[in-house]
Amino acid sequence: MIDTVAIIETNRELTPGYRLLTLNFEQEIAARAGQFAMLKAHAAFEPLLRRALAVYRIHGPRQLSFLYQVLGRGTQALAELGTGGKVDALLALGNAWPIGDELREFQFIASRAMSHTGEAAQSDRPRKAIVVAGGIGSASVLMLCAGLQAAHIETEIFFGAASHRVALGCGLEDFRALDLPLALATDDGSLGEKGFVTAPLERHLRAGGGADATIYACGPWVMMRRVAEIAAAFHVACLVSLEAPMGCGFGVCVGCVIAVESDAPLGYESYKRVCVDGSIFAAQRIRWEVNAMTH
Amino acid sequence: MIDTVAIIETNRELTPGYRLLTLNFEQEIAARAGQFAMLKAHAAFEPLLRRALAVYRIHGPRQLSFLYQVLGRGTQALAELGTGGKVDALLALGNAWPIGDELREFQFIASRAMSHTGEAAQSDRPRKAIVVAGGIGSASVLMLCAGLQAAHIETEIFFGAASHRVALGCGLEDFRALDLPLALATDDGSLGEKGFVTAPLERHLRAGGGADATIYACGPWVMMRRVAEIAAAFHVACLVSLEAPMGCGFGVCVGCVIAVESDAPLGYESYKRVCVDGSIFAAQRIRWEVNAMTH
Amino acid sequence: MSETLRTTKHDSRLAVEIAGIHFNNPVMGASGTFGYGLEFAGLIDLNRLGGFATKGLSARPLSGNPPPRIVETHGGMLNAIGLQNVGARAFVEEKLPLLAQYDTRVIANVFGYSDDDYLEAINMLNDGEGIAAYELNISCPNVKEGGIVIGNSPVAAARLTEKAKRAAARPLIVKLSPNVTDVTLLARAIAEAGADALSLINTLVGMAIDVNARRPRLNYGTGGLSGPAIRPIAVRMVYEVAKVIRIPLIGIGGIASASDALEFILAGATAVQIGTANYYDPRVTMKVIDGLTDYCDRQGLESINAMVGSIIER
Amino acid sequence: MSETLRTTKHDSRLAVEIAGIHFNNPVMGASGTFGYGLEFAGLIDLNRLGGFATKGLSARPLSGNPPPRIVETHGGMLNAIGLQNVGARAFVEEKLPLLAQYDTRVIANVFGYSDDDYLEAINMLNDGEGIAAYELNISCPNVKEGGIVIGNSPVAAARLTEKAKRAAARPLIVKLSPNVTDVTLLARAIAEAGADALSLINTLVGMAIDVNARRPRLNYGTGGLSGPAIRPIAVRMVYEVAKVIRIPLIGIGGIASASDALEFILAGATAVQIGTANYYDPRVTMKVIDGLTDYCDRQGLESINAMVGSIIER
Ligand SMILES: Cc1cc2nc3c(=O)[nH]c(=O)nc-3n(C[C@H](O)[C@H](O)[C@H](O)COP(=O)(O)OP(=O)(O)OC[C@H]3O[C@@H](n4cnc5c(N)ncnc54)[C@H](O)[C@@H]3O)c2cc1C
Ligand SMILES: Cc1cc2nc3c(=O)[nH]c(=O)nc-3n(C[C@H](O)[C@H](O)[C@H](O)COP(=O)(O)OP(=O)(O)OC[C@H]3O[C@@H](n4cnc5c(N)ncnc54)[C@H](O)[C@@H]3O)c2cc1C
Ligand SMILES: Cc1cc2nc3c(=O)[nH]c(=O)nc-3n(C[C@H](O)[C@H](O)[C@H](O)COP(=O)(O)O)c2cc1C
Ligand SMILES: Cc1cc2nc3c(=O)[nH]c(=O)nc-3n(C[C@H](O)[C@H](O)[C@H](O)COP(=O)(O)O)c2cc1C
Ligand code: FES
Ligand code: FES
Repeated sequence: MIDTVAIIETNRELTPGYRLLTLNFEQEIAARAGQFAMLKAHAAFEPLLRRALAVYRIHGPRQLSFLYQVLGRGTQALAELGTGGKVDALLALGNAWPIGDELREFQFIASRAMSHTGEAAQSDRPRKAIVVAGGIGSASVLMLCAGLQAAHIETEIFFGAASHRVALGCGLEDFRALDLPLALATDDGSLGEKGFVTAPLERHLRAGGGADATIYACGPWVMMRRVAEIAAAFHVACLVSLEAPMGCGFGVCVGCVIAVESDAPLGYESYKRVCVDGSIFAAQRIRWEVNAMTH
Repeated sequence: MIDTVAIIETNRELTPGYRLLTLNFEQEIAARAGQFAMLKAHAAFEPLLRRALAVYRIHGPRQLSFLYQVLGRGTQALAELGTGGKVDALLALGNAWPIGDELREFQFIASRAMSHTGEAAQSDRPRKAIVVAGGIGSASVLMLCAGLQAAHIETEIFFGAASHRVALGCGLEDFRALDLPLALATDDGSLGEKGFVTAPLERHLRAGGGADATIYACGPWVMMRRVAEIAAAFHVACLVSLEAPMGCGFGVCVGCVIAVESDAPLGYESYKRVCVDGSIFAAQRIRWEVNAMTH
Repeated sequence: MSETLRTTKHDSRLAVEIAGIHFNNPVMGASGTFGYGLEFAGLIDLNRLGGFATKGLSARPLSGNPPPRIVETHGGMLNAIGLQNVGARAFVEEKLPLLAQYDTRVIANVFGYSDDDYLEAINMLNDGEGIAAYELNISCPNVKEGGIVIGNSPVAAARLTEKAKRAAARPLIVKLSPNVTDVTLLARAIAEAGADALSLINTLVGMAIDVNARRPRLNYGTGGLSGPAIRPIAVRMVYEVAKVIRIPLIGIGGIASASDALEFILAGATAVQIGTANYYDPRVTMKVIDGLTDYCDRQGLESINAMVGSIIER
Repeated sequence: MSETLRTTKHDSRLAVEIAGIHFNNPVMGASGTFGYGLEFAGLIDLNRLGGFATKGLSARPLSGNPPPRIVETHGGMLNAIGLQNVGARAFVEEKLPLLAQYDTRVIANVFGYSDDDYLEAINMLNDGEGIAAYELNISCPNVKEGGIVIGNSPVAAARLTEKAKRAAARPLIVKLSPNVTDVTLLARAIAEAGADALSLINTLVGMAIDVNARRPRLNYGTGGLSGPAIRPIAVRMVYEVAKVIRIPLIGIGGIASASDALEFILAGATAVQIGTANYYDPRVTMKVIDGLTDYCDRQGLESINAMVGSIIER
């Protein structure tokens, strides 16, 4: 974990409201697919807190890029910075997407929880991958897709966005460039299938596409919940990367928790920090019904 | 008084810590020498309050420039903006430097106060002007000098700054371009006389240079106080433009007051607002001894 | 009434009533930040404004505290103006006639160092025409006389409220101090003493120090903290008071946008007052009114009143 | 003790003493924002830190409140963590041994729902090695049990202080609530009950509302407001308490720079704790220490102690 001041190489608008931020670092950064950084305009007075952004791409040991949606005060402040501008950065944070053998640990954690909920166990060594990207959740999974491809794991991408324009803002062209099978859905039908991307995902699993597969999903909370339900229904292992409002990003404020199934006495373990215990969790462990977690 | 969003033409560093900001306005702005604007990076969250900057130059009905020193949070935020950036602007505020006949009103106000303090009365129609600029106080008096020159009033400039570098940041070249007699002093002696500019001013008055003259002064509080003392000692009329921390700039917060001699019962009139009752005051009216006014 | 008045269009969904007074909308300028209203005539259309509270008026004019009187802090500012004002009499004679041309509700904010001071000011104001209501400022932290602030003691506040209510020819709003352990005790006592409405909050007592000069930044030493920094505290207090009190509430504290105003309305305020934001965004009241109209559109509301206290408990 | 310790150079002008405990400098991490200290090992040199207060420790582990637990506000944040913690026993067994390698003072922040809870936690902690002092958190606004917050009542606070002092094998710091009308009454009562030092302030109770969802932004409803927004209130309270109390004070509230820390020291605090700023500037404690060294240079000070309470009244 490094706390540093990075210098902006570029901060380019892809489509209105979506930007690609490329940062240069003084020191070498070790980051893995699925990890994130806490970023903020250098020494900015307001807003105070840094914002969590997934590492989108690694261009070199000292250059990373981030894909982000301009929403509120923090991302607006980032959007105003130009080349040469300074960014306070704490990284690389959180766990990484497990691939191949790394999946075992997640399977183990998941199966502990599953013994509670009575879910069926997973096949031990999934050789296929299904990557589900919802909206700007795509930022967390581009490197994952490349990693799966490099590991020769059969991979299919399900890419959902609000519209054609948003899909482009969420890096669609970069995903297309991977040349992997890609199912597309947009809420307004302006590109690909009309509706949520969970529809083609469900059809795919119904058709047996989930056999020996692991689902990797990142997107809005409601979508993650739906993906988890579908995965459970078809007994497919599922990992989700979750969002929560973050105070610190390094485990100390205990503000970013989500409720999980817990074995510990007194329920002490009932909350997990998204920033250090995640942001990637086995979907079966999440207590989705804790409604307060939606935003 | 107009509340608007101006667009930055340029925001150029003159010397480290001193910048020239040129703004374009949608509408025509009527501004006079000595007036000021309340400025802030458009819709910036922090700091909240706008900052007072004197109108330095009028380039056209819709273009003005401001000369400013980068001190704290507000001016730092302004310094970060570039061409095309937006600035919240309320202007033109405060009274203007009176020239020629306009001086009568100020003389009247001043003489009321003087009857209290027992100062001698001024000659009714001063035909000479002495302009004293201390540090960035220069920003308020460049247009005044040009105005005096245009009105064929014999004008001498006393220009003080911390150093050669600061003098350049405070627009020295623009003052030199006026081709008026100019006495220069810097604290470190790197340009002109070493020491405070009040020294050559005092010599000038001692040599009779104050006869039929009005002193116009703008600079730090301690300097204004010293100029007022010197003017009083030599019985020369003196106007000062003062600074105070400003909440609003348009008279409503009553936060920017300074203590003045007052005729009113109960001392109700003992405080005047720098933003609307000034920023230009007859020096004799100011109760300089109210030490809390220094910053 | 002016020409402007007849041409100003009001969004009828925003109309609210407090103690029988009709407001065209729930957006007002807060006392001490809106002068005598007239200062804003060149900046906004006063006819569009729901109303405003005047600078605190005392029986005799007050010169206020020596400078420096204000200092900016993170997200807010401290002030120790010391209630500089023209006095109730001059307000009635010089300011009120000029305000008559505007279709906006004028609330006279009243201040005194003793109960009798307050009553004297109210009696002077009773003569004035065009005052919609009084707002009793029992919570100003920036005046040295009087020892303990009346507004921090439920007993003293209730006693003054009772007397003021008897003296007042108009509805009485009492403005609450936030510098208390339990604002509901204060609110209850004042409501029971006969107040027609409550406004809250006034400023929180704060201090800033110049560490190089080693002196307080304000000449007075301490000052009142206002601005966005205090909004969460203000919203919480409105929420707490709304749960135990029936009379209408006016929410105040750090409002700078329509969304901020709505937080207070959802928490239980019938109307809001905007203070510090007027300084750095002089047209903020108009922007908030427009924002409330947008909110009604978006949420399909027939009246903003439906939102008052409508927060859904978790 | 570690190798690092012996090589870390301290500026001896910054050393302070509180209740007989030596601190290398007056800069500490505040409870609940500094975890168990270990979380910062990769970010700062813990040997340079004056000390820190642990997350509030209770006799039994607590799972805390459901999410969302935090929300950012202007200049600050609201939290309703609900005191999630490993419990006093686990702290002693699992965390303390790891802390032994660092030359920094560990203050165990103690929390309970009843007097007995507090005493039970203290007894567990008495067994631990390497705890310099206890800090009694009687002012957490985010726990529903217990009804009225102990820390808002001078009587209840004094009673608990007395009991805790008797049980405690180490010096006792009591942390004050700012949610009171008169913090000096509280401070006096607690000092007379035997506290060795006071720390102030804890968070102010606040609330933020999502106006589209029409729900509180925090699941708990209200939360504690912290960050630069509250600094003026905190400085004022330290200033007020310093005037009437002899025991040392630890200033807390919105500190994000050396200048901020100095405001508290000039107001009367012997040391400071930094909370929220650690989240957005994880190395802030080190920066503040460096800034204090610069200040000593600039002002030609032999000891920072000369600055404690040295504010010049206007
Ligand atoms: C581990 C992790 C990785 C992330 N990676 C990325 C990434 O790569 N790219 C990216 O664009 N975002 C990413 N996010 C989300 C990003 O952190 C938030 O969008 C950001 O913090 C919002 O900050 P803001 O200042 O724009 O909005 P705020 O000022 O915090 O909020 C402004 C408004 O936006 C709303 N809002 C805030 N967050 C969200 C949200 N997530 N969804 C919908 N509305 C919201 C708020 O309710 C509020 O109304 C990630 C989050 C996490 C936890
Ligand atoms: C009518 C009027 C006209 C003005 N015209 C100009 C102008 O044309 N150009 C210009 O550069 N300035 C001008 N000023 C001064 C300018 O408004 C202040 O310098 C500015 O407000 C400081 O804001 P800040 O955000 O930089 O500093 P703040 O964040 O407000 O303060 C930062 C630090 O600077 C110190 N500080 C603040 N103001 C001053 C000061 N005046 N002198 C010394 N230290 C100070 C503070 O004590 C603090 O330590 C004018 C002021 C007035 C009242
Ligand atoms: C400079 C200033 C002067 C004030 N004067 C008064 C006053 O005279 N009477 C009063 O009741 N409140 C006064 N207030 C308090 C405001 O009306 C309001 O309650 C408070 O500032 C909180 O709102 P805000 O955060 O929107 O400013 C004053 C506030 C400020 C900033
Ligand atoms: C997320 C969070 C959790 C906190 N938990 C505790 C706690 O467990 N015990 C305690 O005494 N104070 C706790 N506090 C209060 C801080 O120690 C500190 O008093 C307060 O935040 C003000 O300081 P700051 O503005 O620097 O954050 C907590 C504060 C925050 C923000
Ligand atoms: S963001 Fe602070 S613990 Fe996760
Ligand atoms: S700055 Fe507000 S009255 Fe002058």
